[in-house]
Amino acid sequence: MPVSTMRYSALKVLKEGLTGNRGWRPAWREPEPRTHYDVIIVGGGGHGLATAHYLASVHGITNVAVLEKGWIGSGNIGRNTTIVRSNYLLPGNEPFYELSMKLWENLEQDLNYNAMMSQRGIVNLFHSDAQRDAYARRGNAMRLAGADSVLLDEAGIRELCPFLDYENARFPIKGGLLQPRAGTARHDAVAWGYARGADSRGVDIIQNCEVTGFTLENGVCTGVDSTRGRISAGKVAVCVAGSSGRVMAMAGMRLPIESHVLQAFVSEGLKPVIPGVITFGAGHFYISQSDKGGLVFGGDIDGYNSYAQRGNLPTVEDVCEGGMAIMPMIGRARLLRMWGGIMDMSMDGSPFIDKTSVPGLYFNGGWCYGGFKATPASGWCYAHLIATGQPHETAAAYRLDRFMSGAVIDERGAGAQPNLH
Amino acid sequence: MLIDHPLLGLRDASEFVYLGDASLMNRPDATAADASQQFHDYLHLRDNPAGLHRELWYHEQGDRSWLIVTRDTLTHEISHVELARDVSLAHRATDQEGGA
Amino acid sequence: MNTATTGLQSARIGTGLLDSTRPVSFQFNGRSYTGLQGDTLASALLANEQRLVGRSFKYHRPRGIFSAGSEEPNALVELGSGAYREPNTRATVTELFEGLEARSQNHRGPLSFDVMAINDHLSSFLSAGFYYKTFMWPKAFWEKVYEPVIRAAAGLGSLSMQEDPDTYDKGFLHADLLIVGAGPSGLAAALTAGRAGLRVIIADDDFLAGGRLNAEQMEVDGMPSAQWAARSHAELCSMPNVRCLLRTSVYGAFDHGIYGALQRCTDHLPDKSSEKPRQILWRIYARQTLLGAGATERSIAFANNDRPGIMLAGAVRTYMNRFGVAPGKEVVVFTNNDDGWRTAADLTRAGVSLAAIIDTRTTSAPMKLPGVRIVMGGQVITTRGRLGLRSVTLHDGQTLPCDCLAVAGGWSPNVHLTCHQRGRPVWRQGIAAFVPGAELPQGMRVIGAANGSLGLSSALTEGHRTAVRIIEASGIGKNTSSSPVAEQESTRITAFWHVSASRGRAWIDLQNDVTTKDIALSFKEGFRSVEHLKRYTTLGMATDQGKTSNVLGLAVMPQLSGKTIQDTGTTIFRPPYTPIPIAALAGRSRGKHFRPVRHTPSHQWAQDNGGDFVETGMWLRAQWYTREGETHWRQSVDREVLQTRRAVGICDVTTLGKIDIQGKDAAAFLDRVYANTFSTLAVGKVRYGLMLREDGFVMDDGTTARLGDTHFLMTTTTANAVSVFRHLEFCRQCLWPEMDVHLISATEQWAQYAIAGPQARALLEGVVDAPFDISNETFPFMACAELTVFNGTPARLFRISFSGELAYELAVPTRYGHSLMEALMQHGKQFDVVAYGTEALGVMRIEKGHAAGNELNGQTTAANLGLGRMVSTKKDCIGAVLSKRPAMNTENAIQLVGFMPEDSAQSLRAGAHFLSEDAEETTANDQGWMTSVAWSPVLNSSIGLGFITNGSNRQGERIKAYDPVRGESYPVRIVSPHFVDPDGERLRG
Amino acid sequence: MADMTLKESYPLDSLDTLIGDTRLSAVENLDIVSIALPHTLAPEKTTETRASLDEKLQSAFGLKLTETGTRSSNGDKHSLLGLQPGMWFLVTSRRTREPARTLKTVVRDTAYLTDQSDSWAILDIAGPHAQAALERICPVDIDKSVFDDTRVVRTSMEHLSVIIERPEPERFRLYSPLSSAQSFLHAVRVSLQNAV
Repeated sequence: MPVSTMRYSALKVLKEGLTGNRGWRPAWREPEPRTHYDVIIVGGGGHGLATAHYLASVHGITNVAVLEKGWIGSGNIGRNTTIVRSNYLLPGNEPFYELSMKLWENLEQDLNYNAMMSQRGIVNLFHSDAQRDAYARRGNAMRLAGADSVLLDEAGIRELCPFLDYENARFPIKGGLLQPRAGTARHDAVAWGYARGADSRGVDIIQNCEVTGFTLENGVCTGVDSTRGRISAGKVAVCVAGSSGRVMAMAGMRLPIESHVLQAFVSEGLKPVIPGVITFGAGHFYISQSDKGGLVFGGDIDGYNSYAQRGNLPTVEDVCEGGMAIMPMIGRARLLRMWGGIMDMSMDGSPFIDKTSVPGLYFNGGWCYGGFKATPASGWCYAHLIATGQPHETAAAYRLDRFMSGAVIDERGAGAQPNLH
Repeated sequence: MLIDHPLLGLRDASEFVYLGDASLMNRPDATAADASQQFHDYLHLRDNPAGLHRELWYHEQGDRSWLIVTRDTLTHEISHVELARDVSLAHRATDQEGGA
Repeated sequence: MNTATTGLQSARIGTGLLDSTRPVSFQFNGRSYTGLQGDTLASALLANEQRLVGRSFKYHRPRGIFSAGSEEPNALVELGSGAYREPNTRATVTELFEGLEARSQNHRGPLSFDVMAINDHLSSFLSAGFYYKTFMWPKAFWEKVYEPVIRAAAGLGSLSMQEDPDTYDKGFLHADLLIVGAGPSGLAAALTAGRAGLRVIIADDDFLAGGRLNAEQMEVDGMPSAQWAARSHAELCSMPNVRCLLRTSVYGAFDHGIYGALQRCTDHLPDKSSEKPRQILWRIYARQTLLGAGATERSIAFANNDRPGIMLAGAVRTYMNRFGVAPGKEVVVFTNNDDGWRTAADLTRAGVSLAAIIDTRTTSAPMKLPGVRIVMGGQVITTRGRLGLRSVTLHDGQTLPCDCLAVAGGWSPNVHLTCHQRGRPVWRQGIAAFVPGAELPQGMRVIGAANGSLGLSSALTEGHRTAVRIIEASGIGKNTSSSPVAEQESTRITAFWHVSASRGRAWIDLQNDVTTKDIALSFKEGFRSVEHLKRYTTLGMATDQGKTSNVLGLAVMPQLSGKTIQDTGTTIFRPPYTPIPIAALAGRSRGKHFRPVRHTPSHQWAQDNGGDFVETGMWLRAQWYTREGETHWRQSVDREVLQTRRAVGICDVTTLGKIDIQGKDAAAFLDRVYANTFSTLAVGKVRYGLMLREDGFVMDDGTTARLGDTHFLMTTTTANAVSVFRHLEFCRQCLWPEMDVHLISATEQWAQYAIAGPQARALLEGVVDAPFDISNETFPFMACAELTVFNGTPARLFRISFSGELAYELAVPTRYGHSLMEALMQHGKQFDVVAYGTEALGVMRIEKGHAAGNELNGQTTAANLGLGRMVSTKKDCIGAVLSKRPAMNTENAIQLVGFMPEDSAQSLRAGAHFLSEDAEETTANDQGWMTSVAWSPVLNSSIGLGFITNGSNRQGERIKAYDPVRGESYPVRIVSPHFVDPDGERLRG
Repeated sequence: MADMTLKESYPLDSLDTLIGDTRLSAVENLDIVSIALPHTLAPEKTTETRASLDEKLQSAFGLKLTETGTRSSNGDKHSLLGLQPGMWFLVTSRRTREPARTLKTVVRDTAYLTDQSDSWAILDIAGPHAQAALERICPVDIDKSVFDDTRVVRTSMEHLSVIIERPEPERFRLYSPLSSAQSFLHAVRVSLQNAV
């Protein structure tokens, strides 16, 4: 049953300010788990909370619990570089990410929560004719899917980013592919916004509740065992980026996934420098600037299996070398903090939103390092699958059996080696 | 990280290239009836353990040996390092005995 | 203040550890001041009574100097000017040098009148997380209005936007023992281990060894503590097995005993023109590590506890004892522990007027302070003074005038490096602080204050004793030292965090303006886990990473939740310990030296002959050779193509990967790694090979020659040379170790040139030494031989053709490459020879329909490329099984075909997609894409290769090339990919 | 028939320079042949082949087969570098244009040979600051206490695969891929300038 939640607005902030901010209420409840739910979502990260929100708001399924082993948003949505884009190449991917982009564009109004979605654009630099042609192919594929894309030559890049190194670069900048509608969003706020949205429609968000097993009755999944007891459910939907292997193993499943560590970095706060998002593929480097002023940047995954949320020096130095190679003006900015997130890297670099071989058990994962931008569409399509039993048209390719059939979605053409995607 | 190379001692992991689970050494028999299923599982499915992991590293900036490193994916602690070729040969030998 | 400009340093009360004979002049906000050699910028500003130095992040509150170390949250300045400008620099660790220029930051208008301070008055509307609740309407306003305003207001200092003019270096150090911190425990340990002969590295952030020893009036081994520190440091520097790194911060602990350290080499020097690197980033490999990083003092939360003049009590001692500066004229001490009393004692000893000492404890006073007002069980409720402290108000309502308040909230061990891996600190009630947990990084031990041993004597003995244990375990040397001796001062404390009687805002995180009200609000709104608290309020996320604020915040939480501090838990400390310039982490890998350059042996020749170069991976290759009068690259390329097809051309193909493969099983090995068969290849013959990945997609292709029964030479594409070699080693060592196969790269060994065109043989016949015969009969298409050229130079000749012409590739040992190119061109004159680059090479391979990088992109199968029949069905090979997967073999799979524009004036562009002319432009109607295009001077038309569904059955069909990113859409016709000599007569001729 | 002959040229162009008190010089008169020991599944057979190869090399060059990571030498004349399991580099002063062919007559069927003479640019760095300079680019511990004339290491320096040995206490020899000789020379030169 819906719960009344206070509506946020400038007026509200003003009123509370005048009355000593005494009237604010919790953004979500802290309910005790019930014995049964129509749907249990395992994992209170961005995707899980978004799924709950859309189950309730789009499909009217409100008897839903989100079980989170720690605090909500403690996974990759709490530790990413906040980039939102839909500049994919393959038909299995691009329509899905464009759906996500459209959901991003209305997120704040939908959630009544300011996730600071900021469409300041993303540009992927290229340095050779072959790279230009590959980006042209991609830009055209984006247009076919209704997305926006602009192919810029060197002059266009100079205008957009005058601070890059055009005179002395080892790999001279020849141009770039721009997606103006791309940008960044305040990552934590996305989780909080979805949590608040779901909670306000009656979804129970249960933190510090770890799932320890699935209850299977003659081959059908009918609920979970958790650190807060057994909870039965009509459907159980797993959505645990970074723990997919461990959780699905409890259902006896091996996945086409390896877990790797991706590091990210933020500098001390600075007055505005970087307009949007810039990616320098040849140097394994991408960067944006947060509203607080920190330069947020990263590069490749460390490349070895890891469940430790930290990486090592060679990658740190490799990323900074890329940064200095392309924009030597950031040299005297200081790296303030580095951290690692666990990426469920799939065998072709693309995710899964699918039923499993166990009836009643659903799986969403394998997002590699692209999960944040996918959050709204992932929730939307997962909710659609759970509610209707049918895959959403834009996510139909995200099947678990695609390696058996050969219908892989390999954007990089790197083959079945996760650390190359 | 540092990898304790069986022949060369401690070497910085940045000299190595990582491949993945050591099970990639056990390439299935292409003539088997269910070869396509076997190859699918062999190439794509992983235990992906949170804990001890036997994995393949290639000493590209060194002696070009492929190594099997046993490493804890939670702590990154390395407990054992072997030359992949030795392991593969031993594995083959036992197979043949088994076959004989 | 008027005295300040005259350089009188009116607050200087002694010389401390400074060199009073060396005045140093510097500038702050355009005004000139004078300090002394050995000052920090902060101590020099205090000496000149410049107390207002900055503004806070959110409310733009006036701020002064709060600490005497890297934990400083307030005194951040922009250092230097022009390209040297360095934002967010801590005045407290900035070594003063002649001519130093600093400016305060993050204010509009003068520092003393910042218009942004309006935020302070609006603070009740800017409470924690307010921005999540508003700025949502109208929708379009976010990017256009709200965000630009927020972004401009946020941030701190600003970058110069110019390239960093300094150079940086890196290095690798190895040690039996790394000691982090040259304070009492670190020095004691270093002396013990160094004297025993261990390879020791001791590093300290400060420019003076000693840590707190330099800040206190204490004695070690019967001499003043600072003197003992200097003497110990001198002894360590004299040991060949010890490396002392001052001005070096060990910023991170990584796996297996690897540490990151940054050494500042020239920052403190007035002369910026030095050739030497500004900083060196050391990667330290340490068998054992001792963390003696000391402890950081923290404040107490009470109303308006952020004003200039309010300072940590330990910092007050540092400024008096080390820098000879009186932090104020009238001082009040506010403490909850005995250490605060030592500040009071030092103040009175130094003759600074001490108005009172307020101790929150109700015990009896720990020491006598004649003539000082002592208030036990007292509290400071609030303070006054907008731009600088004027008075404090006590719990009983009385107000004490003062310009400096020394706050002693207790000391927090610097456990950061113990947490960089898995370590979680644990709460120790006795000292009211977190101490290192059980799970330390491999090989690390913690000593001294960092370990919670706050007393001087215990720090010294702990350092010594731990070093002895390491010596014994190492088996390297024997201990010859005994522990240094010192008094053990009292450090009793009764935890006290928050003056609850305070009404106004009480600051927790000074820089980010997080107050106790924000913490209460975030708790009220349900953000109750420490991580939610941190993220919602931004507590501890400023440039100081909460060094002075985290514990205070964590202590205030339980007062709301009723939990204990250890149950509340702590957030994780991440590297770096102190911020590191991005340029330092990049080191030398900048500009042209970002990555190495690979040159072919005839690079110089190409340069001398109009070569225009292009990056191909690390290689530089000539893409064409511009001749006199050619104004457009197309002219050069057309000429090269036409002349090659008419006469003969020479192209440097040295960059192709070459792998020497030998062994009894070499042939059988190739059968397994190539899709097609090689065991049937005769000695002296070459065969095109197609290599698949195990997933059945194409990995690479190239020609492989059989030089002998057990000897093959494989060529790979330039791009895949390394990955193919790695793959082959994997197959050899891991999959088929029983095979007798040996691999070694020969890429660098041979300079190789393609010689193509009708005159190719004629040219070569004059080059190849007798008796070698290269007539078509004895040396037909796909033949190879080892022979000699130009009177005795060993060479290899392969009759292979990428251009479709009668063609050869000639290889000589690399040292002859330059000479060979010259000789071929000279000898070839009579045959009208031309040198052609990679562009002409590309044109001719497209005219011939050969696949290259754009087609072999890792997403395509042999069938896609029209090479399906090459995948042998008679044998197993890498990729054979999975290449048969259904979705990779569908009816209308894409296939490589040729394309020509309907309108001959239209030039094709790679990247265009193919759709039926009438089809709606959607993903569903996408039929394929153009991979490679060229202007064919032979056909006088733009031609292209591309993939399109079921292409080979659709020749002659007209479809639409859709290229919206270039604003084009035009009709093209599907044709055969073999534009020139489809039957291959030329290459056999 | 053209009566031309081909001239040799080297990327380091006979470099010989002093930076501070330490000398950088190119070495361009060496032949390098890789020697690979045939695999067999019978251990005794392998031992046999190895013994006979060892004997042949000893009689021809006075060099013993070494373990991977170690080297044997007789002065600067010849040295044998154990670079990979079952693979060595024989480094000799230049005698012929086809050293592999020549060596084949010595080792016969006890080894597979590949000429590597033109694959490497060889740089000597000798003097008091040699170690301090290499400390800036070499991740491996080359302190004299652990790295002497019996050791040889292939590692990564400045993104390049480099072989390093220490024939004399104050002289290191560096083998870097020939095509990137200029980049590596730059790296070593800068290291030395920064270290002296």
